[in-house]
Amino acid sequence: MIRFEHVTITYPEANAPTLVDVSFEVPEGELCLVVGVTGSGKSTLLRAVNGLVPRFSGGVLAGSVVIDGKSTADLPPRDLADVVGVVGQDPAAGFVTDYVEDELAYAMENLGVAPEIMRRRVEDILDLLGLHEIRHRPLASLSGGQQQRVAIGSVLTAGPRVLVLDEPTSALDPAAAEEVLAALTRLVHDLGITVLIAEHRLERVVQYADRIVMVPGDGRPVIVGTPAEVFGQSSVAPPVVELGRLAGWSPLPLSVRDARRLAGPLRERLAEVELSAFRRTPRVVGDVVAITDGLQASYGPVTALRGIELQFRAGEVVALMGRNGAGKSTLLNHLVGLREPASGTVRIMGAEPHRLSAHEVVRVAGLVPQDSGVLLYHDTVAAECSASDRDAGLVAGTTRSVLDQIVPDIKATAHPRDLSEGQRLGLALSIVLASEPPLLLLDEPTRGLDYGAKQRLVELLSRLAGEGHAVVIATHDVEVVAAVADRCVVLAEGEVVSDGPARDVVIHSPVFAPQVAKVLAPLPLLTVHEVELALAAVGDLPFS
Amino acid sequence: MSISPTYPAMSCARMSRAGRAISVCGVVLIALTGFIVTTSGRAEASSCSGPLSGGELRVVIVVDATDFGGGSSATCLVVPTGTTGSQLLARRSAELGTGSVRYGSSGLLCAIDGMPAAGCGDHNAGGFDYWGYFNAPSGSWVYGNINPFTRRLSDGDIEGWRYVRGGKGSPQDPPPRIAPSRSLFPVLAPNASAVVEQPAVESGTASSLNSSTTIDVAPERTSDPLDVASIVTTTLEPVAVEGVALASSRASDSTIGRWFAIAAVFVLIAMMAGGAWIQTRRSR
Amino acid sequence: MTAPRLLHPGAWWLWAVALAACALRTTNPVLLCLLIAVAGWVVVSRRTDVPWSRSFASFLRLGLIVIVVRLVFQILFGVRIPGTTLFSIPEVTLPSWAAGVSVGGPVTLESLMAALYQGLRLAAVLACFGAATSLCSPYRMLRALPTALYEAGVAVTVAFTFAPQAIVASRQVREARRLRGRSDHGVRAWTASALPVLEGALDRAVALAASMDSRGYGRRGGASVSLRRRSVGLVLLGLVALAIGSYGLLDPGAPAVFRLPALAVGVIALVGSLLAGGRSIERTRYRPDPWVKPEWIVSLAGMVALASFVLAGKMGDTLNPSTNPLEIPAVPIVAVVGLLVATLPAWFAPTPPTLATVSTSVAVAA
Amino acid sequence: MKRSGQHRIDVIRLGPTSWALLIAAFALGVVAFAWPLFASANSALDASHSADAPWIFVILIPLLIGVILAELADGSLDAKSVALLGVLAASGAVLRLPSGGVAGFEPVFFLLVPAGRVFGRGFGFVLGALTLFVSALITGGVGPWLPFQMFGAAWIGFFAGCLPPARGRIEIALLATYGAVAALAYGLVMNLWFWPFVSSGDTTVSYVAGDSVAENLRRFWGFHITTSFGFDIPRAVFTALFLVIAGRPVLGALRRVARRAAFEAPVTFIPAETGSTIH
Repeated sequence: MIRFEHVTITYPEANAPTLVDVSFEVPEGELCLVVGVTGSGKSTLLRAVNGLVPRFSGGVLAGSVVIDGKSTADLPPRDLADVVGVVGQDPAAGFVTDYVEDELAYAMENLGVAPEIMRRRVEDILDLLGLHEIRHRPLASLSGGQQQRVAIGSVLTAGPRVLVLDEPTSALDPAAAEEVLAALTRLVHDLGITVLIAEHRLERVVQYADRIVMVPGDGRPVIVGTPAEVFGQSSVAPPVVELGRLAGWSPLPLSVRDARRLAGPLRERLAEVELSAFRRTPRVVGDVVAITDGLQASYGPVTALRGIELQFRAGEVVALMGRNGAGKSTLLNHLVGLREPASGTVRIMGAEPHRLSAHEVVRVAGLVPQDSGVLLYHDTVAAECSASDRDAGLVAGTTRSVLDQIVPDIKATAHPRDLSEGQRLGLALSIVLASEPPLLLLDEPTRGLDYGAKQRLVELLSRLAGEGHAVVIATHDVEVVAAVADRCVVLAEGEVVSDGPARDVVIHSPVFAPQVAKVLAPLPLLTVHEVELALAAVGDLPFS
Repeated sequence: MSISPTYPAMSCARMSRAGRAISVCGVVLIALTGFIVTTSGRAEASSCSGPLSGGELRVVIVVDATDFGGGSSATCLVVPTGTTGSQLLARRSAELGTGSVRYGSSGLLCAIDGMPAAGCGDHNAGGFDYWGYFNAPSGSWVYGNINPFTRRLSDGDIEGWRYVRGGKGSPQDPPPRIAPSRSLFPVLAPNASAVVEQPAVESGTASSLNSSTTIDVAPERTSDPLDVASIVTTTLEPVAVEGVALASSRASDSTIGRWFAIAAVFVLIAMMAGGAWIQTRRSR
Repeated sequence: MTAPRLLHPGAWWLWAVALAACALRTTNPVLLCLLIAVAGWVVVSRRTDVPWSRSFASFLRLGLIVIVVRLVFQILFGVRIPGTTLFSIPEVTLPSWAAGVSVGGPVTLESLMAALYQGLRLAAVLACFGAATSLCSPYRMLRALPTALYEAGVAVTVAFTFAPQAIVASRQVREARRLRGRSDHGVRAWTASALPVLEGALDRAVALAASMDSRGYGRRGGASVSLRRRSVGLVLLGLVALAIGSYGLLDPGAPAVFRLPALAVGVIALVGSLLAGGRSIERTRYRPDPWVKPEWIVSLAGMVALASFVLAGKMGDTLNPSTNPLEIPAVPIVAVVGLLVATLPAWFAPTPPTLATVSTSVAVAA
Repeated sequence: MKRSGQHRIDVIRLGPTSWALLIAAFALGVVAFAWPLFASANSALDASHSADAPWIFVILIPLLIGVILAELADGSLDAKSVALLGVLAASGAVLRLPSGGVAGFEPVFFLLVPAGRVFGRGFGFVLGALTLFVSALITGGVGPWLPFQMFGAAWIGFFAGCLPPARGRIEIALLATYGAVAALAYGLVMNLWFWPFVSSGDTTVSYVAGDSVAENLRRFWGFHITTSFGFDIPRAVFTALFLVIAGRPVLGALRRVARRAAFEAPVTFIPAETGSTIH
């Protein structure tokens, strides 16, 4: 169905090709997962499927990409619309119209499909993706999961045989992500559509994948094979796979279910030892940095926060969890003084943030917003750094030095918007950190980060906590929480539903439990690293 | 923020208030109109041959619409002192009951006695079709360079208006065909005590007029005396008086009817505004 | 009667334009007030509950402003025509660089009335536009565009989708300024926030373009040369006709054929070119707005009103009551009846579906 | 961005038909705006005859704009240009929200002028027209003035695309001056359109059909001075100031996206056999 033959892609103004001699084939009706670190060329590969690369980006494509017998060299993307459907990372960015139905019909209007057929197909898609209740709704009023499903539907109506999705769930909370992935698997199984999907959060999709295309980046050849084959050798893998490698299971488990089946002996062995020793040692927490007292917040009629009572202490990493719209971002905004409490108080180092001038706030609390890009509005990295020094009244070069600690080797002349997600986050983070606020807030920092970048973030956060910052992260990423958080606060409908040591909160929640915990439950281990330590203690590491 | 800051969306209450505002302003407007019409509607008849009470003038106004296809007439009127040329014109048409004088938006006189029905100083044959204004300070027509709005009449004056075709708007344009002779004034009634009381100046001018009637009358201007005579006769008091009656009666009946019509329409408007208001209330 | 749906925008616009044409044919204050009331009545009975449907009220206020402005002008710059002087203001002559216009002098009721009538007429026309805007949704208007304007239409739709997001984005950016320790108020903040919003917008544009292209945008059947040639021909013909027509408008000496007839030919030709251009593109519409009985009723109601005004004019009714001398405006019964016919849409147009979700979503976005 | 700034992009190319259309439209536009200066006495446009004659243009202008848009769009308006038009128009409209274009503050130019400069005259024209259209739809301000605003803005965008090539400070100065002039002209022209409506008939500053152009100009000048000069000056100053302050980054952003969207980037396909020999 999809055939890449010796494809080498070089962008204009790029000195080295992004993809080198890529050859693989995806048979009809398979769900094929594309993995690889950020900037390895995943997106390039996906966009090459329907010829957006190079036709849209410019550049040179050597070799040939053949979809359903049609070569992208002969046909522009618009003429492949009824063969390949492409869905991007941010569904809203791809919407042309304002209403669900219109959006679904858009592609067909362009293809000149007869009205009655159009009507029927729209109805079919509405049922297939479970969109019929929201058919008349404006797109702007939909939740993330619904939007993403509409985006998928809007390309499906053209009747493509191939569906290409670039990180369709990275902007969604776990529940919404499940919605979308469930819809996708249904498409594969019911309609036999070939799906090519890129995803960072492997743990979400691995179990659905028939085949994996591993793009290692920097010119090394791509690895193609079944998940088990690929993960045998790849660096990036979901925790469950790593656990499998560690325990030397074969075939490698891809889902918690498989792993649990194989995990019996491991659990017994680990049960012998006192595991508390191998937990991450809890940090020493200092005195209270920030405190909220009966904090209420509301946007017009809707109450976003109701009576939040929280304390944040120096040197602890607190994870804020909960659905989208549970009030996480609102709480962070109040902590940094962007909003004035409807009632109740917020105090950071004894001061009410929303009363402080912007200049004073940055010295007590720093927030890295969800879209870290909004913090950046100069045209070079150097300009951003110097501007940040000026704003916070620091000695010139402070921000740059912080940046070099977080993400080394960023070109000073680079344009912030041309940086990778991770690099941009790093830049934003260093701007916020430059004035060393005792309270550091991050909203969805792991969004769009690959495992490597996440690992670096985790290390950075623990170091900051070690230096005595109070760190609060709002996130959906349970693996990160497991790796770094001391304390976990779960919000629901603007109320604190649970607040306690991350370990306890996480383990006992079916939603928030990391894969390792699920596999080893009831054993209180969260990360592969902890398991590794424990096994070492037991003295029988399979590969020692 | 509202999505339409240019025209901030109004609340329904204010919406209906706007509706009411309209009807109110309408009513006010009508009231004003009515006031004016009723005040200006009064027209008292006074005999041109009778004695003058103080503060009155006796003047003659000549209107020559021959070129338009209408007749030409000379009317003697008694008007209060301080009357201007244009007021005299208005007064004349009121008394004769002919159509009201029409002015253009720029203040230019467009039509007398409804002639012409439309247009104002329109182009024609390289010139203009317009009403020329003439005075007779010395017994002969002089092209009126004076503004009829500002010119104040004095006793014994003779004012002339002629419909000029293709004129240049200059003194070369032809004056009215009726010569501004003293004979246009009707003979005074025997008991001329009133006249005796008149200031000397007035009689002076009168005599000068008398003396100068026969003098310069260009041959072609004395277009047949019959015509003139007949017209003169037609424009003595009876006509004038009759005209007054006619004018007043027309004013009365039309005003009543119009008031009723207007009232009806505004009741309608009020109903709509009210309905709209209720509807918006309900939709809330 | 019919199920709730949105009336075809074309119908509403026809109706509104017809009413506007009525307003232009008269300065009779009674008729104008009635006309405004009629428009308002229909709007209130048939508008949707989305933000732009409130704009009628704003147009009314704009109308009042116009009236006031017109009056003020009359008072300041009015030519002094005789009449009943209400009051008079000191006369000043502006300096020569201001064209030496003289200001002030006695203000007569007649002139004020004339001004009021004219202002009222303009206000009525505005009310008609306001009615149209608040009665039909912009989205629907775009869908009703001729196919030749498809690209422009899509661009506008895109803009519509993007505008609320841009508003949100600009707010985020202003907040971000505060996060960076800069003031988030004042013009400088506004200017500085504009740029990142723009940056975001542009990135967004590229992503959107990709999505559109891979969904078949701009895939058009080859425009047949003959059709293309025809539409171009029509365009040129239309332009020539318009040129002649507008010349005819300026010069009274020009023969009558060179006026409205020429313009009409031009308009028809241009419309034709648009339609012809449209036919060369093979594209279909999803659930296009139907044009059925209610549409006919609405548009015809407008036409009847217009016809009644024309008729009234022919019958010599005083559509333009004299203001000098001032007289009570007569009420041409024919015109009144016509206007009453124009209220029919208030009952015969289908009730619009409630779009509460739209307004809320827009409000949230904004 | 310097490098890509060197060559002028022309997103919407103008064919002979387009040119003919634009020129004719310009001529008609002059009539549509300036007829009060030329209309001779008791011509159809003489206000003392009929009030609806001026409104003919309210119908003609949008039709013209429509035809031009159709013509310019025909062929050369691909997904990229449309998306770009859309978001730029939206941004312009949003910029316009706070002021609504009143009180002399007309931020539309801030975007329009640089955009016309970067993406070419055709694009400038379309963007100008669409921005005001979108703004009007968003604010529910679709009035008789809209077509004329669209027309005026369209030409401002067009001529911004016609400015001579320049770089660096000179370019900014060029744009700022143009912006100021354009703002003044825009105010003047919109006023010229409004003139016969607000001051029709019997005022000393209203046009007199058939009077000499000089006389009418004098009256119009009087009207302009007394009504809106107070707005036009600040508008011009605002525009120029903004372009001086933010001109460079805005141009930079536009050129960056012009590069990213690869409007004129070469696209090459090399068949498979040679493909393997590439590296």
